Amino acid sequence: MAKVLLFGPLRDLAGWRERDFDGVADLASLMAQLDPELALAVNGPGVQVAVDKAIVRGHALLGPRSEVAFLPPMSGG
Amino acid sequence: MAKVLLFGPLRDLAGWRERDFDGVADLASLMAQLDPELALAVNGPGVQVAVDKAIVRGHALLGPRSEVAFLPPMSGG
Amino acid sequence: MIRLQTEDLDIGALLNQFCLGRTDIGGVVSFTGLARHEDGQVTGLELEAYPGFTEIWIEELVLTAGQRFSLLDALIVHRTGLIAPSQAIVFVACAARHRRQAFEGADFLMDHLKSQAPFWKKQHGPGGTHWIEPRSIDYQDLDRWKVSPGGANK
Amino acid sequence: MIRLQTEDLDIGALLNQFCLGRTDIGGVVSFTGLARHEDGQVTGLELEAYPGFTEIWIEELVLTAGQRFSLLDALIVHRTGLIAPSQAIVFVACAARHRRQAFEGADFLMDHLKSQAPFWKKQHGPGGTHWIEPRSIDYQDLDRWKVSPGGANK
Repeated sequence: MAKVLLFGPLRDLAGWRERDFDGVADLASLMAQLDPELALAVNGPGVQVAVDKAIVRGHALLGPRSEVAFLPPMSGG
Repeated sequence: MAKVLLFGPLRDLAGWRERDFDGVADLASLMAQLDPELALAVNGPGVQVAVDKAIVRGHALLGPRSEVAFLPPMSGG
Repeated sequence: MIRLQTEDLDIGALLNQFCLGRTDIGGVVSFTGLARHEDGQVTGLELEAYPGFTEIWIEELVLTAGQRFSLLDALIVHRTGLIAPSQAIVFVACAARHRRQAFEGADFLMDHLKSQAPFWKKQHGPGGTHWIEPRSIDYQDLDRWKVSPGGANK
Repeated sequence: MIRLQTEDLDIGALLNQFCLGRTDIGGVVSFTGLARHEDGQVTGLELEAYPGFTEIWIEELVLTAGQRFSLLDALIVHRTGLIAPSQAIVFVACAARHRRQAFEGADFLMDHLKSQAPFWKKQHGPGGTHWIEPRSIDYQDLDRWKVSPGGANK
């Protein structure tokens, strides 16, 4: 099971902020379980992925308690 | 009569801060009345002259109530 | 020191505390980012962070700035949650022996916060809400700090 | 607003007052110059202005900066008299719609105050007193703001 967190416009698009996904051994299998519109958006320009609070690029294995966060373009200050 | 003001190291050099000078129709005649060491210093690098709180360069006439200030290199902040 | 908080920032108290009793500092540069009203087009900003991730990201940014600009101290306090116009969004302060380092440190921190820091900002107005992304000028500002392969600044 | 004063500056109150209730400002950059202790080599600074001349000089500087950097507001409060280590010598604040203008305005004001403003600064220490003149780096900093004949910044 992996916990998925959505931020910013991704959250508004999906209509949820946090959700658990079962049977996801890696990022690719998690992506396959996402709603198609959300899957498209998280693959969009400028969206970064963090697994257990570290940015990952491309392939990433997920553990039974992994936290996956999809981070659209950021702006502080 | 003109009032002369000295600032910064010029004041320490002369030993006074403010003094009235009589019979000075222009800057040159005022300079001639200054103590030689002070006259040398006010002609030194970076010293500016203000007459009635406006910077002057070279020749300047003085009125009966003129205020002449000798301004050595400045540093605020 | 870095901090995220949902309460209104007391920027004066933060600045006083930052400078208090320091005899080694020559200059302190602070930046305060305020929420604008935009002639009534903005009723508030909603800022979201990723708790546990955002703080560490900012800590690393502050460490980088501290080394690069020989800072004696640095502070970032950032609001999250709902922010009303005229309230502070962020307060940054940098202390250094000489003023140029302090100016560059604060400038560097702000450019990175604006277009890189893990925050998401939603603007509320009479016409609804929308998410704010960095402007192109923000990315240009950021590019000023890129170090060329030779090691010198651009 | 500009002010010379012999009393210790309350920089926090100055910053709060400067930002209070402003809904048009995006960014405020402040600079605080503090008297350093220099490992006991400095027991205090003595600052002198030319009353009636220094204020007008600073007013003109602020007007120039305001136009050049589209500042929405600017503040300079400068100490005169005897200043103890860790006390503030000067507080400068610049407000603008966007942060780059505010940073550049404050930077410009400080570079001009450091090497051009009508103040004379005497350092007191265990070995006696001496007058402080701008460092060569201060003149280099100032040169950054010179506008070339073509009208573009260097």
